[in-house]
Amino acid sequence: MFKDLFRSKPKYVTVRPHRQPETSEKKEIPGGLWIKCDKCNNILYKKDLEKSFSVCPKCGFHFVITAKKRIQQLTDEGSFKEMDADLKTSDPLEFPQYLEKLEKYQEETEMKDAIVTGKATIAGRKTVIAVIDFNFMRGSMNTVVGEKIVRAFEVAIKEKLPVVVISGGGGGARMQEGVFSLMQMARTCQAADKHSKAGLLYIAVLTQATMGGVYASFASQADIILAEPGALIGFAGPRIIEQTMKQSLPAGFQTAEYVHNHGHIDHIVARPFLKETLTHLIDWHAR
Amino acid sequence: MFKDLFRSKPKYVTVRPHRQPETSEKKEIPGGLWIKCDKCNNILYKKDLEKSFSVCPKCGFHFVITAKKRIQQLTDEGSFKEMDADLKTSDPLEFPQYLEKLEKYQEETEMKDAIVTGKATIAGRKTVIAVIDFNFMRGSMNTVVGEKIVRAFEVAIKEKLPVVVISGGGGGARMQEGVFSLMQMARTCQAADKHSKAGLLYIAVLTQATMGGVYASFASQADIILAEPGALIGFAGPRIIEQTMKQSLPAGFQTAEYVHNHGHIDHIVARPFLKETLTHLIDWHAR
Amino acid sequence: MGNTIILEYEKPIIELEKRIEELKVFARERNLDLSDEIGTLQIRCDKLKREIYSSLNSWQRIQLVRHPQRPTALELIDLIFDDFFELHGDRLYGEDSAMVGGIGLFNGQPVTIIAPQKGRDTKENIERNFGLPHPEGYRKAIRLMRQAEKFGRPVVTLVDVVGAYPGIAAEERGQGPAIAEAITVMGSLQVPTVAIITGEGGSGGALALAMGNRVLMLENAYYSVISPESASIILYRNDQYAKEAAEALKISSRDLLEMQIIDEIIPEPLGGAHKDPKQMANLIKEALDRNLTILKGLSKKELAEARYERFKIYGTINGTN
Amino acid sequence: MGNTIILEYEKPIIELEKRIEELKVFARERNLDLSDEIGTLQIRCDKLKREIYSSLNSWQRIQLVRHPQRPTALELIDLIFDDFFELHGDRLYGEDSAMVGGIGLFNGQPVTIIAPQKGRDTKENIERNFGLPHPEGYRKAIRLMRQAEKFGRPVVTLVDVVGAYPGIAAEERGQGPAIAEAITVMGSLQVPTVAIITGEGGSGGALALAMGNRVLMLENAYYSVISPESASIILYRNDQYAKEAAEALKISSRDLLEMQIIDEIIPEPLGGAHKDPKQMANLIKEALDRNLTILKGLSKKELAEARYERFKIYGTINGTN
Ligand SMILES: [Zn+2]
Ligand SMILES: [Zn+2]
Repeated sequence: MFKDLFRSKPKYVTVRPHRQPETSEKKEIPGGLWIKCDKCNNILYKKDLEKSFSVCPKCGFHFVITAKKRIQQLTDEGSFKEMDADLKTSDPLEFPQYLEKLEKYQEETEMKDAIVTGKATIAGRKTVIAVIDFNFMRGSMNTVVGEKIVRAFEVAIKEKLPVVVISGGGGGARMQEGVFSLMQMARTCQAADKHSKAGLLYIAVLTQATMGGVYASFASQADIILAEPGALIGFAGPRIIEQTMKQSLPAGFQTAEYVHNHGHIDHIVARPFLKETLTHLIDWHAR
Repeated sequence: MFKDLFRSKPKYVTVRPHRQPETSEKKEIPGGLWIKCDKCNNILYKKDLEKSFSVCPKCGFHFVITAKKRIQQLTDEGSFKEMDADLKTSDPLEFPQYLEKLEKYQEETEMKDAIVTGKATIAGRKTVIAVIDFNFMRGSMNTVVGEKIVRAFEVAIKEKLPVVVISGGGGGARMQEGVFSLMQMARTCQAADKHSKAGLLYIAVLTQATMGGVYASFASQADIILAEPGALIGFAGPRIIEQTMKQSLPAGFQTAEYVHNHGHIDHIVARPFLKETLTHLIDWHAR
Repeated sequence: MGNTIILEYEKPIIELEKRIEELKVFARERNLDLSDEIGTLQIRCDKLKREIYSSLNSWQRIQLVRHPQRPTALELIDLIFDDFFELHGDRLYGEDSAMVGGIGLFNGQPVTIIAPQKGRDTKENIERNFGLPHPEGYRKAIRLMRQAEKFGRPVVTLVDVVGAYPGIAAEERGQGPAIAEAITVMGSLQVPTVAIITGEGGSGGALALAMGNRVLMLENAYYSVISPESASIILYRNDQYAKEAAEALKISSRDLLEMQIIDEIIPEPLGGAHKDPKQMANLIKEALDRNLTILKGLSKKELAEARYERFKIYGTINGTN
Repeated sequence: MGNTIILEYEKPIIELEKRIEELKVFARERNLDLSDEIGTLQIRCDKLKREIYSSLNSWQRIQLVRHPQRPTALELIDLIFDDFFELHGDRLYGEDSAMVGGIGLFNGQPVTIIAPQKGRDTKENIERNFGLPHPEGYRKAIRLMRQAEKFGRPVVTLVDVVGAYPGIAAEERGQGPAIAEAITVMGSLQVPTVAIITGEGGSGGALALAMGNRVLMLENAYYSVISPESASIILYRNDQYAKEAAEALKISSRDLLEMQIIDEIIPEPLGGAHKDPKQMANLIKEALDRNLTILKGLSKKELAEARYERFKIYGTINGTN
């Protein structure tokens, strides 16, 4: 039974905060077969890590994973159909060096921007899914991310489908698209609201890290908000707060557990249980 | 201009908390022409007090006033038409000594129970008004109070009128009608909600004291919540809290000013400005 | 029954059971056949149980529902519902573990479940604030009610709460307005609502979750505007007359059914829910199923209107107007 | 202008004005007729003013809107609206005086007014938390927006805010979700909404109040996803390049009008709003009246839909799809 899943608390739940997420490549050990855990510093065999959903078997640390891998983990095999894959920003401010930077990331990640959206089935149920990829400019929100989120909600409204968003961006709104990035907070909130008023289900999964303009818009407006253990979640970055407050931050500040204890997250779900959780929730909301 | 009223802060606003309100008779000086202020202990000439809206000219303390006097102060002369004046409780629990107690209060106050409701005009605008009278069993809520509040809202819905409630009860729900008093919390909330969903205006004026079942139902559900300076407002009584917490209460705890600072009151309005305030608010919501 | 805590009125039963046990040991040791005598005593004992447990007065029933082994909300949820996913937080200020809520399956149908939650032992009770919710608890409940309404799910509440927490911070964060808002929201939901008072139905803190289209009550539960102890203090200046106050306030399920405050009494296993939680859950399931079925035919608007009319009857002022 | 605080770029003007003043004194003392010369200088000075004030770069305009004498929200409200009754509190946790709101009359019509409020001096600034709202401020705004919707009142916001307060307690009480909720609620209101960015339009904390059917902006105001100082730190590792960042981010009213982020620029009196607050208020009144009139013909649904479409345009990804 589903509820039994949560009865024996998985050890992942006790994960401690982890302040400075890095892209996963940084920690690779030369040779490519091994990787060092960000948190416990144990050397892990990469194939083992893959099998454990990229969760450290020693300490439960949730590694940042790509959008592609996330979709593999959550959707039924072969069911995912990507939408709007070719959308690229028009660099609306003609911001210095921005296009060069984008090209570098596009090459590295083989993505056009920081988000993948599409339709898929989760345990047989049709769902629209949007996954932000931290590896592309720290998953920051620009016109492409905003537009693809809006389109995802609009498709879901049209076809009466639930939406699952996996939000993990470091920097919130992307500076290089300036006020256009800001406007995506407006648009994504409005689209999520329209979807909600159509009586449809929206589940947000907050992963490492969900900050700034992403958290202060669509990511916190879901019917049900799940979070991965240890994920960093908040509006203002910890450094800004430390500077403003001129005092040190409480232990575990802005971790999923901390934010949960302050009433903003429905349930913390370790990655191995995420698909089953989504399955049940989507199932219970199917009409 | 109306806004100028509030520009030069009236001195009444600085009134300090006053914990144990008593019925006004208690403080009368033999002879009947003089009265002692509950707060500053000054001896006041009763006719002067009357002229100053029963607000102490020395310290701004707001004396408890009867429903009748309140209606005089707030409504256009001669416009008040009482509703349901004859409603009496059926003593649903046949509670020991209750009827005797009621009779004593009925004699003393010349009221059937702790509330007066009716239709009146305020600066020419038709309004439904309900006033709880502290002098009748500390303005506690029983079936009569509940029923008359519900009928007031229902009349207002039918005739598309605003509702003004002046709530001042000491004890919340009346023990002697047991669970029937509790049910009045349910009914008054539902009636206020129905009125609200009809797009109509409801203003509550919280006076000395608004506690327990009155505060935890219709009194806190208004579109606009005004309060008189120094009024005691809360859910649990200060003594219960002190017993539970086993620590002393902060200065000014549960005064209108304190509750205002914690976000639960729109505006504190001294009694001499109350009619003008209601006039403007009703006027601005007239259609 | 080894570790069971014994209530005062149960002592004659326990005494008799002890005697029977002694007699059995005696018969075994002496190799005597006393089965007839033991059988008669057993019958006598069962009769005594039925007599005592069925004639409990209001005050004794209060002792019973305050029994530390009475099943808590989460234990009942586990037994009543096929599945349950807890949803936390009010999305405003905090997570109040004295109020639990979530989505569960009842006979295959998703429902929203909301319930104040007491602890089992001291540690748990401290965690759960002795089952006394803060405004956050009520605001969590409001959030989940609105969510249920959005998705057309029935709301089922299990109510066992002494009252809302009386404290400085609770006042500051609006305990009164939070309760009023919960009453208002549950009072006008356009989905079926069934409230089950499972233990203590303490005043506004209980009413906030008891705005059911149907209000059910376990046999031994009580529902009152004031605790009998507080009533005793007001009436007699001390808390020694709680028993009398309990009677005068008419807070027992039988009184409340007669006065139409509740719609139905759910019987408890002999001696109370804690004697057989599984049987208790089955009895609740049966009643819940029947009552949800009653509400199935109503439209959204009818559900809200029916609830308005349901509570409207308590305004009848007999003998006048 | 006695106590007026002088900004760097104003120094040539002040210098020239001082010379003219000296010349006047000289003429008077010596009893000379220098009126021609003084007149010419005066014309020269006016020309200089126009030149300087009209060619301010983005960074200079930021200095201007941060001028301590720039009229605050409450001062503007007092000048723009015929009447104003302040409504306090979020009805949840607190009263945030860094966010003011209430009902006012505009040309005889009731409107709901919401605005972050800075202080005038140190004492006021401490009271107003330097105009940086906590979640309570945004939740007060949400409450008043919903109230306005209930009564069919237009919502007018005056936006001058560096941003939402970044602090531990603000995070704990959900600064992010509060802003998101305000964006969502204002973004879907079924009443006319007009947002006027009057000074600093700082990121999400400003956007939360800028979901207007019409978004207007004072000539010297800015509106940006990030402060130029912070952008400078990110781009150049120190805050010395704020001027360059301000240009790159295109945050001036002229840039934003060109990019269709705003609908209209409201001109300021020569030298900025603080030089003549009354004139400033009249210019705002004229624009507000015109824009409210534009929205008058729309139905409730059309207002919400028009707002959705208004913001939808920022998704245009030129050159692809
Ligand atoms: Zn590890
Ligand atoms: Zn006095």
